Amino acid sequence: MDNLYRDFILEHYRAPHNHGALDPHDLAFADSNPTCGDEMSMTLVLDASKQRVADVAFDGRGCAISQASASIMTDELRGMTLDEVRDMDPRDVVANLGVPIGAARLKCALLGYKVLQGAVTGAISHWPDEADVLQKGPVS
Amino acid sequence: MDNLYRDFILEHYRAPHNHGALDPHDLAFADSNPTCGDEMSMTLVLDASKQRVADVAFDGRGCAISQASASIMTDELRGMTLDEVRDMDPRDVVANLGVPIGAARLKCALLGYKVLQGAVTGAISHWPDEADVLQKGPVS
Amino acid sequence: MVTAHVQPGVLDGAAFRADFPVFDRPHRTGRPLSFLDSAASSQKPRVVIDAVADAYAHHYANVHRGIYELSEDATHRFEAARDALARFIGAPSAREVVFVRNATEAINLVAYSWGRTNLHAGDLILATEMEHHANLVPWQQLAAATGARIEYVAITDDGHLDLDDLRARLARGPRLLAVTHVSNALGTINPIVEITRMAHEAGALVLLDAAQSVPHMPVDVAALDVDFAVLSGHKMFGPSGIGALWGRRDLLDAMPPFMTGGSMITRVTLDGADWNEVPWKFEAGTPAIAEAAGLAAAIDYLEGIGMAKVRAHERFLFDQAWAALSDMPGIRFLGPDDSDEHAGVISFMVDGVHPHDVATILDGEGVAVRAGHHCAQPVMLRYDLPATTRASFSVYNDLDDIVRLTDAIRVTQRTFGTA
Amino acid sequence: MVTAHVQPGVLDGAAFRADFPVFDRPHRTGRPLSFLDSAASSQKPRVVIDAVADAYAHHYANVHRGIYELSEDATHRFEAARDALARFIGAPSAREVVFVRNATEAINLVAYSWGRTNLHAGDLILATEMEHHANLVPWQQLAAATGARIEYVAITDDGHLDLDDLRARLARGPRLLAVTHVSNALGTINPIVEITRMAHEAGALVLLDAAQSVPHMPVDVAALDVDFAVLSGHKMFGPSGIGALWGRRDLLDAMPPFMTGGSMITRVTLDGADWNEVPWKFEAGTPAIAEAAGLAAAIDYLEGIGMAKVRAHERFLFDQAWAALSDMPGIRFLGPDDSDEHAGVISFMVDGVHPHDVATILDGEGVAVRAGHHCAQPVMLRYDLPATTRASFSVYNDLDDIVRLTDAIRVTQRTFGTA
Ligand SMILES: Cc1ncc(COP(=O)(O)O)c(C=O)c1O
Ligand SMILES: Cc1ncc(COP(=O)(O)O)c(C=O)c1O
Repeated sequence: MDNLYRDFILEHYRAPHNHGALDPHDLAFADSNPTCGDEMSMTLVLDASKQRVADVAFDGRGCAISQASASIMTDELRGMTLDEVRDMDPRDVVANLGVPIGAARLKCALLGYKVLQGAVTGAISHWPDEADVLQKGPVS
Repeated sequence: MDNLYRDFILEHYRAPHNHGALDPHDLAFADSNPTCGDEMSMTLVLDASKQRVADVAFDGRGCAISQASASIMTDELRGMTLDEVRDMDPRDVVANLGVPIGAARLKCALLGYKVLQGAVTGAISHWPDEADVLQKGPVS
Repeated sequence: MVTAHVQPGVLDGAAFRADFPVFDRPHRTGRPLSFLDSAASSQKPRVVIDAVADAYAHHYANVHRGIYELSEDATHRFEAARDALARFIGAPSAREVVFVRNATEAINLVAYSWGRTNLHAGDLILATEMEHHANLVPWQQLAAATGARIEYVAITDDGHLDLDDLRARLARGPRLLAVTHVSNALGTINPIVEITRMAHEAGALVLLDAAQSVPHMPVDVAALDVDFAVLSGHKMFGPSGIGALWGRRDLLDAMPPFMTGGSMITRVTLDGADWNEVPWKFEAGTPAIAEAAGLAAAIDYLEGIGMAKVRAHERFLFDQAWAALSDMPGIRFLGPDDSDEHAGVISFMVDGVHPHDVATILDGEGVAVRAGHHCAQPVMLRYDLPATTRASFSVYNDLDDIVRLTDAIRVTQRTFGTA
Repeated sequence: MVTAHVQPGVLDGAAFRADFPVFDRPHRTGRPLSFLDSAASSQKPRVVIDAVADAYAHHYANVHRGIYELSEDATHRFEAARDALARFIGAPSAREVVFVRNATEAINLVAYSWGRTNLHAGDLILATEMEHHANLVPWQQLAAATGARIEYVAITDDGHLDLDDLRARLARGPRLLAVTHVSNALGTINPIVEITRMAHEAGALVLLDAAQSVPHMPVDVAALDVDFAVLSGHKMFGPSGIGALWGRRDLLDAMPPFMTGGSMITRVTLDGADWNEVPWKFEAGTPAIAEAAGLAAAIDYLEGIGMAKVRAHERFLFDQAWAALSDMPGIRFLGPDDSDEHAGVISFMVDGVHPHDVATILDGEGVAVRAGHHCAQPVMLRYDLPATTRASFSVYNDLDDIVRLTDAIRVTQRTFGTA
């Protein structure tokens, strides 16, 4: 935990990629982390087929973990099909942070993922079951 | 506790005094012991002044303690004024049993008293606070 | 006649007593305690007491994700207890297990939350004549609040649920059947698989009161195919202050919260609130944290014995006690006489002696039994009894307890001159 | 600047830590734990843990008058705990003390039982903007269920309740004012005597949320002249799973039960039920028995220290911490700056660092604080903050904790390059 704040994370926190709001957009969603009240919104623009992410942005305030996680995750999205986005594994989102995430901060690491799933499914998504993400995840 | 069932108690239990129902009567009341569901009713006939007990009877089924207690207590009532009955001390009712009564059986010992108070006050009476009866009572 | 040697496959009660510190305390008679009131609440094994103490001493903080080591530890253990309970009762998911104080609160939760949302004037609720007050009064209150009607499935003279009566009442289309797995007043084990099938065919949900079954026999809520089940930790070697509601996820998801406050919300403004997901939606405020750790230890302890063995042991004791009491004059029983359908709970009458007096005299002999209506007054009314005396068994009982029970009943009868 | 020597009259935190086994457990950093989250839940002294263990090991049976030694013993101890709590909070009678799980349940009990009986469409409920969710959401739900309206007393920029706003809203004739004694998010101590006088003059009942005051200062419900008060055992060195509602006897007597089931009835038939007297009318099912024994031990422990001393100690630590943090760059506070009106709870912001990240870095230094909305989201909205970091004190804290807190904040600022 003590190396949770590696430079990599802090850089994404200080200068998050894909930050802001896209207008006009095709998909939008907002959700919050009940443990801290942090709120995040996300806007997506699709390509002409309306099946693929052309652009994405996230907004809102939050901790370094949630901001860095959303920043890193959104970097991956362009060009993905909506089905691929829906099939994303939350364990990969956590793993991509490159630092160990414990149960107490898991929702921070997954807030961006949850908002994204809300955007592409059009409904409030459930938090992934903690045990699934932590037990089988590549990091602990 | 082991000498709770002295012959005195058992005799009152087997052949309770003042058992049955008076008809006609001036006052009547029935109540129950929530810890066991035992129910008891009492009927009283007053003298011409309507201020004094002329006759009394109790009915219902119950344990040896509640039956003996009601039997002994009702023996005392004839000739008492209603005010005197209302002023009766529940500790005396317990003491008159002549055996130690613990908290677990206190309601048994006081069921007759409670029904009597209901009859003379015309309303459901509260159980005397256990601590009051047990702490200060002459027996334990 | 009590047979003097232990049957094969049956547990050694004395060995279990060594696990329970209460048996070190001498009764005021100087004799060891013969504890025959486990149906009211079980004694606690040392492992459970130690687990509670350890939770307070070394793993305690408020749960739900304080961002520090101790709170993560406490939260993890709390949720692990939920997992253990889910596994123990065959729940498909730990997310379906809601921690409450006791079985009573679990039933009230369903009556308030599911009931007040789903029931309307004229709807029918079915309970049975053998329910504990906990599984009766909340439904009566629900009926009074919603205008729903309530009917009761009859019991037969020998203490079975009357399945013909059940069938007839199910035909009237009740919304819910509230039924106990084991009657704490009669000892009857109800045929829940069959009952649930009948109820579901009639379109009724089934709430199972498993307070008296989970501690004493294998229970699998999925196999029983019920919709809700409730239990109390304190009856299954666990701490007081903790119990559980299990419910089908789709039902729990659709229900509004019961109590509200901290941890059951995701967002609160001055204009209103959004609810957390199940099970947390139903757990307002700080829960029974160390008690959950104790419950997990109790489940471990029970699993270590094996629930089939627990059941076999208590069944053996029931058979022996029933036989021994049958040999005595002036004893009458309630409930089925076949131990296939009778848990380790014997409700009986000693002719000519009120149950309260029986219990007091037995206490004088160091034998702890319960006397009263056992929070099942309608059962007493059904059999026109003011009360009964009840002896109930657990793993720490053995044939010696039956000898002491019968001896103490003889003392009672001598005292009252009834035999 | 932290002064290095202990003020006269202030307690020796290290001596108290020796009473609490949690401090024997090394933090994963190898350093001793600096526990600054007692406002969420306190740690437990050995005497409380032992009292719970002893209750299970030697005095355990279901309460409410089983007719045998062990049950009489358990019942006596359970009711003695009620007496102890009544005395501790200045309740005129132990019959006015209802055991529940926690402060949250106590408030829900009043909202369901008193509220749904007494409130009607158009009636006004008053709460405050600084309430914990436990003292907000139940009233919002009550308003939604009855058609009553709910308004909130404003808080000032420096974290006081706005008494002018209170006066203006009381003039609209609310039926009830729900107000906290101490805000867990701001640390504010509200002037309850004055507030109650104003509310009573306006004809409103007062429900006091005493969850954060009873553990930390002398509280006398009769002297405060409130109508209901609620508290949680786990915040006052007691076990989890037990809390209490105190209410004026005439109010409690007139209220219908909340949950129903065993022990809260006198008579049940298939047609309905009669209720037991208070407090038992409100205690359905088997209560938290051993937890009551633990709570009694916690009260003993607190009384042994003396609540005035507890308050003096925590006030001293507050003053020192406030001074030390004020000397640091980039720290902002919530709540009153005068320790007359501020309990041992400091809510603060570290500029440029989210409170979650502050808490994680502090945890890395062995300092346990809470970060988040503290179940008081409207307070966060009021000050336009997503969350705060909160340090709170108890008898086992001392100046060393403040040194470690400030050092760890410096580590945080270095990590984030903000100072
Ligand atoms: C002011 C206040 N009220 C109520 C509560 C709720 O207490 P519990 O979770 O024990 O019900 C808390 C606990 O955080 C509190 O601080
Ligand atoms: C069949 C049954 N249901 C429910 C209960 C209520 O349990 P609790 O008091 O733990 O809520 C009991 C306990 O006596 C019981 O025997």
